[in-house]
Amino acid sequence: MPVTHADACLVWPIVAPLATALAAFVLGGRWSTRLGVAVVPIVVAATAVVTWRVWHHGPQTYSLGNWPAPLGIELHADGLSCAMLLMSACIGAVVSVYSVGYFEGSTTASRGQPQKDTGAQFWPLWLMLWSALHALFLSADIFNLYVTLELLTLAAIGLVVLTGTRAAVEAALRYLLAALAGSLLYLAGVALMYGAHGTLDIASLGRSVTADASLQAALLLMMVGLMLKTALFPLHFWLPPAHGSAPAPVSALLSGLVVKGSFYILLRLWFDVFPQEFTRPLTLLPAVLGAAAILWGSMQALVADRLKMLVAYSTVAQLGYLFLVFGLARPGSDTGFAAWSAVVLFALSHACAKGALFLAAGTILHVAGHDRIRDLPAVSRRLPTTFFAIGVASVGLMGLPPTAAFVAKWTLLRVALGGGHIGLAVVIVLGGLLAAAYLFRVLAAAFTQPGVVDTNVSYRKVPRWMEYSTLGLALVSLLLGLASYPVIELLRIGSPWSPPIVQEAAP
Amino acid sequence: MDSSLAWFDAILTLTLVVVALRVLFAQDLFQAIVLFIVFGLLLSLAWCRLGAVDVALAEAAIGAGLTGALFLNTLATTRRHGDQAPPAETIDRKGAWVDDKLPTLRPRPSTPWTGRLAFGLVAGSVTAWMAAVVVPLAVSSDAPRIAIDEAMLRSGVTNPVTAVLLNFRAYDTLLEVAVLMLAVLTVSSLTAGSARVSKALPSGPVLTSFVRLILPVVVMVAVYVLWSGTKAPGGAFQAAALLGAGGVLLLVTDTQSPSCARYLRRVLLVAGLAVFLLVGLGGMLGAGRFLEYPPAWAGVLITLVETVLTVSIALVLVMLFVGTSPTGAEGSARASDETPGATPLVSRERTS
Amino acid sequence: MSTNDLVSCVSLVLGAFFFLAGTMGMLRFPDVYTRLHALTKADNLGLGLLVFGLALQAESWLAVAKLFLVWGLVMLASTTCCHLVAQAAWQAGISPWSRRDGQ
Amino acid sequence: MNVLILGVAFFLLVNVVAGLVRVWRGPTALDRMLASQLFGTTGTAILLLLAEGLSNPALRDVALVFALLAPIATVVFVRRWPLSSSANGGSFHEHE
Amino acid sequence: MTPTLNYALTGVVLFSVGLSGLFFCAHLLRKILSVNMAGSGVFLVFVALARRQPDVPPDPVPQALVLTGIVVAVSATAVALALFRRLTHEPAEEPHG
Repeated sequence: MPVTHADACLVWPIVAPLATALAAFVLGGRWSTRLGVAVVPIVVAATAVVTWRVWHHGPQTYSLGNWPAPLGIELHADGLSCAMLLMSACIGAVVSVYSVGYFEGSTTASRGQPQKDTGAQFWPLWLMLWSALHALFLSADIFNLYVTLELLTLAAIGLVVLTGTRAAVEAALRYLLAALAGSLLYLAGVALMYGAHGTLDIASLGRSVTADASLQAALLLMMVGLMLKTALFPLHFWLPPAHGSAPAPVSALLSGLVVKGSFYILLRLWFDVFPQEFTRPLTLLPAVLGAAAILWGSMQALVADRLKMLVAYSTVAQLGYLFLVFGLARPGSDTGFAAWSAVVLFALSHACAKGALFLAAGTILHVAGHDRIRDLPAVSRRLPTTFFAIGVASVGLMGLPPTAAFVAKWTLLRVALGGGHIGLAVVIVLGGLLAAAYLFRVLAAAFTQPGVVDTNVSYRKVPRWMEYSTLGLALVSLLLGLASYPVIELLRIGSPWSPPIVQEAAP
Repeated sequence: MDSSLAWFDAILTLTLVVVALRVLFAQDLFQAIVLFIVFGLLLSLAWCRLGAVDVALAEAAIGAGLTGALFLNTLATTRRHGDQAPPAETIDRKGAWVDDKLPTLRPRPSTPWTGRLAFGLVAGSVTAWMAAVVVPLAVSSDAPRIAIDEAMLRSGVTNPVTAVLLNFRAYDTLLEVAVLMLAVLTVSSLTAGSARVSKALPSGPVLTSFVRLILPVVVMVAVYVLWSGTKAPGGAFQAAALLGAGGVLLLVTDTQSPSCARYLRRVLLVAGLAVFLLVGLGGMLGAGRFLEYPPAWAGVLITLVETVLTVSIALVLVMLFVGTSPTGAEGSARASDETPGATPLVSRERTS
Repeated sequence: MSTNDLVSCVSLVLGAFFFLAGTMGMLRFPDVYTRLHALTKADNLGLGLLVFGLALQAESWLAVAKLFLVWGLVMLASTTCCHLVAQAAWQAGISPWSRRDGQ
Repeated sequence: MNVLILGVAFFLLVNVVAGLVRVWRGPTALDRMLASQLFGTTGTAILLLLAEGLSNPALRDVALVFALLAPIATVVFVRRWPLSSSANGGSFHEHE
Repeated sequence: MTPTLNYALTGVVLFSVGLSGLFFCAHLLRKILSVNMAGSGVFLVFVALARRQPDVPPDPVPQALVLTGIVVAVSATAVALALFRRLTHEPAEEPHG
């Protein structure tokens, strides 16, 4: 087989951050920041190259070690992976820029011990998380996906405990145990699938699976495990404390990207591997839980008293929308593709908007030392850019007309009504209203004159790029709406609804 | 012969289950942990019976040896608060979630019967459901598997498990080493704990000379396990686990342990992953793919990667042990300076 | 059955007997100091006899060397551990059992 | 011959399971530790027997690792456990 | 009962017991122990199914996967224990420290 170097581009989004993480760990100190920033353009470029190739040449497959699929592990990029990679690159780049300011001189003294340079610890962990995400989005092997899931979890845990507070440690332990339970359930599914079909490759599994009892059990185990890792209601108990107590850039990463990792696996397995006769009877379960998550998460966000907790509960709610896909997208039908691509579009839009909101909350916390919602008016005068970013991100999150979230929700509503799911349609609308309600609690602060100007509180100065990067991400969430057509076209490449020419391209 | 083996299997598996239940329900945690160590040893026997000797080696070294030491160490630190050591229940309360949203039972020394009933129902129904699926799989004569025989000839090694780990699925192994790295990063960032002087038994001449005698053997056996890994059960992880266990032995005795500079230690920690990555990228440059070895070089390259991995992973395992240790006499100096770029307090004051 | 096999059989059975004795001692002896005896004495002797019995059956000199290495290591380890346990027990103030205070 | 070897292996397994009762009953932490030590030794013996009985010489390496690592738990325990601990269960003293 | 069936069933039992223990046991250390046991259960199922045909040497792929799994498990356990240690140490610092 002639070796083409062009498809090697799939390796770089994984290897570049991983290698940099190692260098950042060894050199430490200021070098870790420099290296962390330096690798951002490389990763973005690598992602762009992958997307470009997929756009022009269809899905790409790369056999690692030149051992083709059933024996070795393959990387696989199609439209869905590219969309996820682009999301990860975009948010990762912004968070990297933001973190330079956020961790600058942020040495936390812990109980008389030598001060720890949180920034120097942040970069290796974050770069490994980035690498793990890309490895996850590109993997075509169900066991390798397990390893990437664990890599993702451990990196996330390391990032959550960076602050070292008791709340963070407790949240991290809760998160770790929930995540471990989730990956074990997933791994049990992998064991059953390997035992029954003797292969781990997603494509060969998709071809060889037959509807039998072991596959049904594997589906249930994997589904529950991945739902736990994606924090679907009622398995969301670990998410708000972890996302609420982590440092702001970390919360943005967790809410925007990390939970999407396990969702991505579920999405892929559901539509690429499991036959319809299994998934069909189960469609309502994730969809109904998703609907419940929308309502429950929104209610909790309405009563939260801290901004970060509000945003974290909003994540619980918004993740609910993602699970509507299993109820609405039928393989084979054209509305199926509409619903499927709408949900992915919604995930992208949510990642940007939620990321921006968490970064903004982090800036507020950094400046004012608190993020109590009722005391926000006093802060809003000092941070006009940040509050503007909150406004823009809120528009993106509520799903007002020009945004991608609007396009996505509108499509979902249409499909739901067309399929006769009146209940789901009502929840979609209601969720939007509730989101508006809890986000207005925050926005109100920006338009309210502070009653009492608190002179006792000393406000810290904030580096400009922290504010600008937040605003940039918020604007991306807004502009994604204009780009939704090309994104949907990208998603069509290699999707279960794409014309079957693609299969011949990769024999 | 077959009947005595069948009985052997039956007793072994029954004991495994009973010990597992006892780990969860034994009143005191120390007993649970000793039983967990026993569980690891039993499991290692089970791997041997299943013909998975590579796994048995790893389980014996990691599962029973190191994990047990980690747990014992952790439990010891929770009782380290002088003479007013908290009884088990207080640890329960402290250890349980504070804002309790998990379906936990009330912290009591022993689980009440309702809890046991609920536990039994859940465990029983999950078992029944999964057994209904696994039994047909286990008795079916048709066992699909990935064909490796032909590829083995080009793999550079003759032990199929090593071939899968370091050649066919080397990418998994690469990421797995990254997982270990992450664990070290996280654990060492958590280690800035209190320095409490250990009131444990001092290590007398017997222990010291035992360690001195056994360490060379540990190193020798590790080298043997590493070297034989290409053609017989064994390999980098098993060797590293042995070396790591040796390091732990050295750490817990008062013997002079060879200390190395912080920088060197960091380099050694990442060396395994770095060399692995470099070899992978080298495969790419040589007109091939990432992690591809030219067949003529495969054996040499795999041995190289395995050797460096052994050193790195051994160090990682020792660091993980340090991370769960009380930062007492030997811990503080090693652990607190482990955070990359940590600035000593003194030099900060001087600059400001 | 050759003499070799016969000796080997006797040795294995004797070894097993010592293990049984060790376990009985472990279960029946009254305190930690006496249980130490049960463990080390019987265990090492038991393992020694087993190793001897197996060495007669082994296929190569390397295997025999490995067998005896294992035996040596186990002896070394259990001697040390018993010493440590006894020392810890003594320092913790556990007084040895004597016939008077037993029953 | 193999019948005898495997029979002895089975006998030792039963033996060691009986020995587990000491881990159960304690009463002191040292007793439990001692019982797990017995477990390590007997496990080594079982592995040596299985290596011969199943003609799988690689199992001797596992036995070697068992023999090397069995003392780790005890050493860590006596070196890390506070001597004066009055907590129950893991105590050196019998408590009732 | 073949060894495969015997050990695979044991794996299933250990998996269920470990998973239930994770949810029902109150103490964190026991939760961590439970996760380890559930993991061992899955590994047992994996490897037991690898040797279904008695006359053929067992499938090496699941063995390699389980080895990877064991290393991942020990990493996760070490992190969990470090978190646990931090958690149990924290309150004692305030009154005495």
